[in-house]
Amino acid sequence: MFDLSPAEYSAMMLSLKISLWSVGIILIPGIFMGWLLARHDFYGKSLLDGVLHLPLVLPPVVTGYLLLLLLGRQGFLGKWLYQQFDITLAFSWKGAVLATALMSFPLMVRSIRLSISMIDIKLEQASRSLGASALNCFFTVTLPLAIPGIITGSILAFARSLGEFGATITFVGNIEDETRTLPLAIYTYIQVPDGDAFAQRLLVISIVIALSALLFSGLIEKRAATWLGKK
Amino acid sequence: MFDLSPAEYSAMMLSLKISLWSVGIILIPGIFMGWLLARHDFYGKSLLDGVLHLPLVLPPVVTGYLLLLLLGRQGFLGKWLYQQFDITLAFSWKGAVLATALMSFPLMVRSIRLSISMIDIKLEQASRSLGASALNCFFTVTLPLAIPGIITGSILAFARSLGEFGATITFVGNIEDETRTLPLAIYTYIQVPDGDAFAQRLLVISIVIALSALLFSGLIEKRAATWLGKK
Amino acid sequence: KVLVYAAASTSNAITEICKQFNQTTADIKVKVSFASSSTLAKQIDAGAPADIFISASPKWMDYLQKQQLIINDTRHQLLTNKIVLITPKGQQIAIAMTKKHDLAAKINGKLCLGDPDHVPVGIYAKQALITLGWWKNIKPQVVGTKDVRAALNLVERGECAAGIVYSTDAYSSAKVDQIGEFPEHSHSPIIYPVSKLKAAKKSADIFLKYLNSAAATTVFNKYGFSTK
Amino acid sequence: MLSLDVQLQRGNFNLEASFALDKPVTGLFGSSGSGKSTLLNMVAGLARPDNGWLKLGNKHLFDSKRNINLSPNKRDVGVVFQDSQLFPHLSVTKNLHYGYNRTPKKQRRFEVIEIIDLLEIGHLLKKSPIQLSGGEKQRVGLGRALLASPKFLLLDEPLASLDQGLKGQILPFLKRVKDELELPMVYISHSIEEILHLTDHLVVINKGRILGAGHFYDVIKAEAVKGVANSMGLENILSVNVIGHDIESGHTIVESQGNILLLPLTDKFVKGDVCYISIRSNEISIAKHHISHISIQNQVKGTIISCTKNISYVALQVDIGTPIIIDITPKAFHELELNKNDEIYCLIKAQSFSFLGKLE
Amino acid sequence: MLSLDVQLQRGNFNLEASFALDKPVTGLFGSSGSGKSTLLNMVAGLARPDNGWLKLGNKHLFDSKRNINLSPNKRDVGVVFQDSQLFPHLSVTKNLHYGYNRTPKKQRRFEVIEIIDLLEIGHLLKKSPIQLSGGEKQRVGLGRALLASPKFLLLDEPLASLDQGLKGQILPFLKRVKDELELPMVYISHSIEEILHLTDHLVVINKGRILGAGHFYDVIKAEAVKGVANSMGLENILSVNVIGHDIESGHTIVESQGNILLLPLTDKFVKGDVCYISIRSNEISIAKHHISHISIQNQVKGTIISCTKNISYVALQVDIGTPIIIDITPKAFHELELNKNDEIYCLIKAQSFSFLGKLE
Ligand SMILES: Nc1ncnc2c1ncn2[C@@H]1O[C@H](COP(=O)(O)OP(=O)(O)OP(=O)(O)O)[C@@H](O)[C@H]1O
Ligand SMILES: Nc1ncnc2c1ncn2[C@@H]1O[C@H](COP(=O)(O)OP(=O)(O)OP(=O)(O)O)[C@@H](O)[C@H]1O
Ligand SMILES: [Mg+2]
Ligand SMILES: [Mg+2]
Repeated sequence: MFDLSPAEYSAMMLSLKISLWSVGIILIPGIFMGWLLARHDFYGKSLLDGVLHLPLVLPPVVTGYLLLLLLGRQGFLGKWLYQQFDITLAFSWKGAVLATALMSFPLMVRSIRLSISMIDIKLEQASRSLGASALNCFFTVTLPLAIPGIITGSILAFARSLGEFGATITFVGNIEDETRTLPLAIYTYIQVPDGDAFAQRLLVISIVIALSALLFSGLIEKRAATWLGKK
Repeated sequence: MFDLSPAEYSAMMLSLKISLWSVGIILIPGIFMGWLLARHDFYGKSLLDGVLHLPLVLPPVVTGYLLLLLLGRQGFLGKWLYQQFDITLAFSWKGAVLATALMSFPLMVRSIRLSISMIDIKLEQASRSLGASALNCFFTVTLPLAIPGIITGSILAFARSLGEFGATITFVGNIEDETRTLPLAIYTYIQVPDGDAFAQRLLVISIVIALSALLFSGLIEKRAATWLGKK
Repeated sequence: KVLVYAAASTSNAITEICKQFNQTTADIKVKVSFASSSTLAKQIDAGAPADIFISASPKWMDYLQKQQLIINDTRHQLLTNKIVLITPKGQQIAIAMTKKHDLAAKINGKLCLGDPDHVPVGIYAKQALITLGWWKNIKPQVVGTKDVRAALNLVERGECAAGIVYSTDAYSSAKVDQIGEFPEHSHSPIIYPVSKLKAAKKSADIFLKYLNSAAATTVFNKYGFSTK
Repeated sequence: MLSLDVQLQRGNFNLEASFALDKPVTGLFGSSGSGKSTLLNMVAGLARPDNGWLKLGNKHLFDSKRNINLSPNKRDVGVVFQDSQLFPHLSVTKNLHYGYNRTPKKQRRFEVIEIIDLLEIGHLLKKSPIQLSGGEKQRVGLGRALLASPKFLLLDEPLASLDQGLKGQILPFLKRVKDELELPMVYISHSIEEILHLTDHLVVINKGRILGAGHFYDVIKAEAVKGVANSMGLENILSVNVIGHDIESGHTIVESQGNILLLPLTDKFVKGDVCYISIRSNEISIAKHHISHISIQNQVKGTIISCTKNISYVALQVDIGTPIIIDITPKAFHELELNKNDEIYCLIKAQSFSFLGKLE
Repeated sequence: MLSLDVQLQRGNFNLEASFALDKPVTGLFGSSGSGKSTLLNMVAGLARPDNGWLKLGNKHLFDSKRNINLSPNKRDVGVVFQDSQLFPHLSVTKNLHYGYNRTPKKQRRFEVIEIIDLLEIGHLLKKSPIQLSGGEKQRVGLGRALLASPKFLLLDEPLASLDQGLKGQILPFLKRVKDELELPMVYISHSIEEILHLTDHLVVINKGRILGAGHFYDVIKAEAVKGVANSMGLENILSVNVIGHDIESGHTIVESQGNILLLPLTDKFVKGDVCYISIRSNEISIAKHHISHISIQNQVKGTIISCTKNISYVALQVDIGTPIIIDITPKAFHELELNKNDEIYCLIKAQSFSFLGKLE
């Protein structure tokens, strides 16, 4: 039916790997940040909020470039990471994870923040009065009730990661088997005349992955809705 | 302090214009779509849901390219539009609005959908029993209660529109005063040696716009929260 | 109003030329859209209202020619360029651009070039590397970038130990050392063709002529292009 | 007025109800979880029956066979929700005006100011619902429903969290609404007194089944209702013959299954009437022998039929000609060393009896 | 037990309360919106007073001066919320276990199964809160709080939407909890009977101010409480001297301000006692002259001091040596052509009087 060439297969698996990792690493910070912004007022909140949105506002290429400035081997942080831990992010798939994670972070935070802000604070109070510590209350009440937002955030982040191009190619380049994700591969093909047929195949792969992910998340969502007693 | 060159000023105003238009035109369809997906089950829902997310999943360049194929003057729809109404979207700022709108649409829909799905359906029932028609109930109960989601969606869409690059440059090109938005202008500068200083200025402008928009939205959000009785 | 579609790598020169032109010619206004040659070609294919196309490689001009979108008579070579090997400033690597040496042994780190599969500068570079017999060894170190600017950037920042870019780029950057120029015959000639498009307005001719004027040549040379 | 025959399955709760109401106000009575609110929601169009039909006068509200399902706003049925369901984004005033503004001027039966005065919510108008106390929410919810001037009003425990003062003010108002405006209502309450204040027509529901519908006296006679009389606060219902009145001593004297009982003096019943009286199970004391020199007027001999031990009380079933339930403390149960078939005396103060009504 | 002195401003509602409780159970009584729930929230740590302090025994819960504010989970105070506040994402069982699982085994005072039985919620365990009826929610909320085995229990109208049957089951259980487990409670209810079932110690609050705190008899004597007695269902309180008992006629005879009154026979008071009785304003009838041949035992002469017209009734203030309030219908008011300063007779059935208690 649809036989994948090794290059296509590699791009697909890489895209999946990077997107999943990306969602994985921003999930916890995203929940924390969403909660912080939804439930707390503090000095500099607006600034933090603004900074969080920057990856969305700046052209992706610029974000990639800034990442390079910071985390490249010559970069301020990158140098340190390299010297201390022998970690190089630029030009490796880990860097791609970082880039896509950064690009999807605002989407994750915003969704979670939205859903946490819609939770009735009295339920948290009830939990506290039943003996739950602040932390325990967060994990047993706030977090479960924020699940719709967490799902939405994860879907948006996963989709965005799958499609991320600008920051990735700028920060980690376009190296086959290492950083050439589906969008990069597609880009490669449409840059040459006659590449369209190949690009189309890759496009179809992207779409299939995205639709599968959405179908899957749709199932989880329904479960969550039943579970949260909305249906 | 910070004198803008005419080119910079033009790019800034164009970006603002396009982003605002973009948010403007997707607001109503976004609310409708969010409501449809949150409150209804129908045949093909998963598919619709999936298609809505495509602009997020596909590399922006591809989305732009598809738009070009569809709406370019030779394109299926574009030809018709041109012949019937003398409208050309490709290569005009209106096309840029369309491209950014399409890219931000999934963010708008998801946020609104999330907030609508968190509204207690019993309030809508109460409204109906007090004599409100389905439509009236939507406007007087569902919509106001979904405002946090509408705000979140608008912010995400606006930010995304401000930062959109790939689809825009592919669909409408990079024409000064017409389609050269801030991200495109930044791109143009970083394409040439010595352009960095200019690029940086533009970057600062982007950031300032984004932060102002967020500050502004933060104020609205607080108002909405007070009004919705969350505080 | 004349709309010029020009490869992004010519943007500083073309911008300046347009400015001059717009100042001297009152009744015609020139506007430019800069993007990668492939994007521009596809846009023209899709009916973009371009009058003049300046491509960074003959390939995309050929593409449009095949689509019968350009006026073949007006197609000519506007600029030429060279590719050079660069390193971050002060690395002092000495290498002769001959088969005897092996680049891979000399550089410790990545070699940046435009994506060798599709970015013109990458394609030229790959040809040259193959001609010089360096390709096989250096391949694992190659980082493909989106365009030549990205490659230059990476070298400037020291992220890559070396890079292959157009001499125009190397020329204007103060942060890199040009350590060798690839022999002209090691790769297909680097040519920026220009052509008027079939749908073009009449006034485009005037600007096309201006592009070949002495004034324009001065500007091109200023930014490191050769006009042969 | 309202007539229905509906069926609804919800998880393992099954509701099957069929009755027709012909009195302006009907009390809907049943223990917690018996299906009262569900029934109400179906009438209002907020829950859809699986099967059956609903009619208000001649208007078909719902008919599964004919595929009729009037939308809630077309039913002209107002609801006072058990949990008030105020709109959180609207101030109290706007909540009150919500239905009012949607009612054509001519159909309005109340004025906002009048309802605000009655419910004593004038000081709350600018507040948002989240800033209200439980009882305040309930009052605003009641006001909001009234101001929509429905043609039929469904009240789901509208006074449950109000103090006596407010109850004493709102109940007579509702009665007046019923009498003067002829606004028919279904009134849910766990307080039989509250219901009887408004109407003597009842529907009794239990576990999703209608046990009885009609005049209070008829309903409480029904065998099926006896089982739930406990939750109505009417555990023991006796049918008695009125023998006479002793005005001097302030007693009405009745006879039940051969027992002579002294009740508080009443002028509602005359000699020869057969009527119902009730006595709560926890207002009966027990003695092993007849006791002298005591103010308690009634000492009825009976036999223990069964003893059911609960956590905080023991329920005795005692045959005094007819079986009655008596609750005593476990302590008393042990001290008296009670056993099945023991003969005992039931001590009942005259004031503990309530007259329910006459058998007609 | 609990002592406090707190102040809190919320919008235009100002709460200033200061009292000390020394009895295991205290009823908190006050009209709707008087600040009961707010007070309770402060004790539980869910609302923060602007100023003042709160102590539970020797434990400082809150002290604005010393900057103490114990977090709610450290207070060991359980709350049964007025609107139950069940966790919507947890099943009924999990809701019940929420506090239970967080209580060390040794401190547990109830077992889950025992509470499930008492509250009759065994068939609901797998349901999610959204699938519960109003009363079912309230029961689960009560069970959840009990199972957390708090050292102090705050109950906010825990039985408001339950039927008599359940009330009659849960109240004695709470009494037993209080007696046997010595679990102190504050119990909010609008039903004075419910409170008196558990305790005779009261705190009366009105408009954010404590009007009285202490033994029931002492509290209702307080001048300040008289103003709110209406909302307690105790509009008219008279202090009377017990003259004697007429066992034959079943009356206790008392004297108040020169009037002789016949009350239902009681054995709680003896000749010479001075005690309080109450009569509801709507249980008094009025006549322009003394009437013969009537079963009503008391006809007390008085003078109309004032007439206040309300929508559904007219409130008369009548001086019978002490002022009392009488509610009559507007219709009656007009037919009798009543005016200020008119002399009238107040007709009161013996059974309408309630004994409140003795002056000690
Ligand atoms: N969505 C649902 N799914 C399953 N069972 C439900 C659902 N909604 C209600 N029930 C069950 O239906 C029964 C009747 O509920 P309903 O709310 O009508 O009771 P009610 O008579 O109003 O009781 P209360 O006096 O306690 O308010 C209850 O046992 C309840 O658990
Ligand atoms: N967040 C708030 N902002 C302003 N006022 C408030 C707020 N919360 C409560 N109030 C007001 O405080 C007063 C006391 O409320 P509280 O809930 O304590 O009353 P309550 O005695 O429990 O009444 P109920 O018996 O009706 O439940 C009410 O008048 C209420 O309107
Ligand atoms: Mg109910
Ligand atoms: Mg309260």
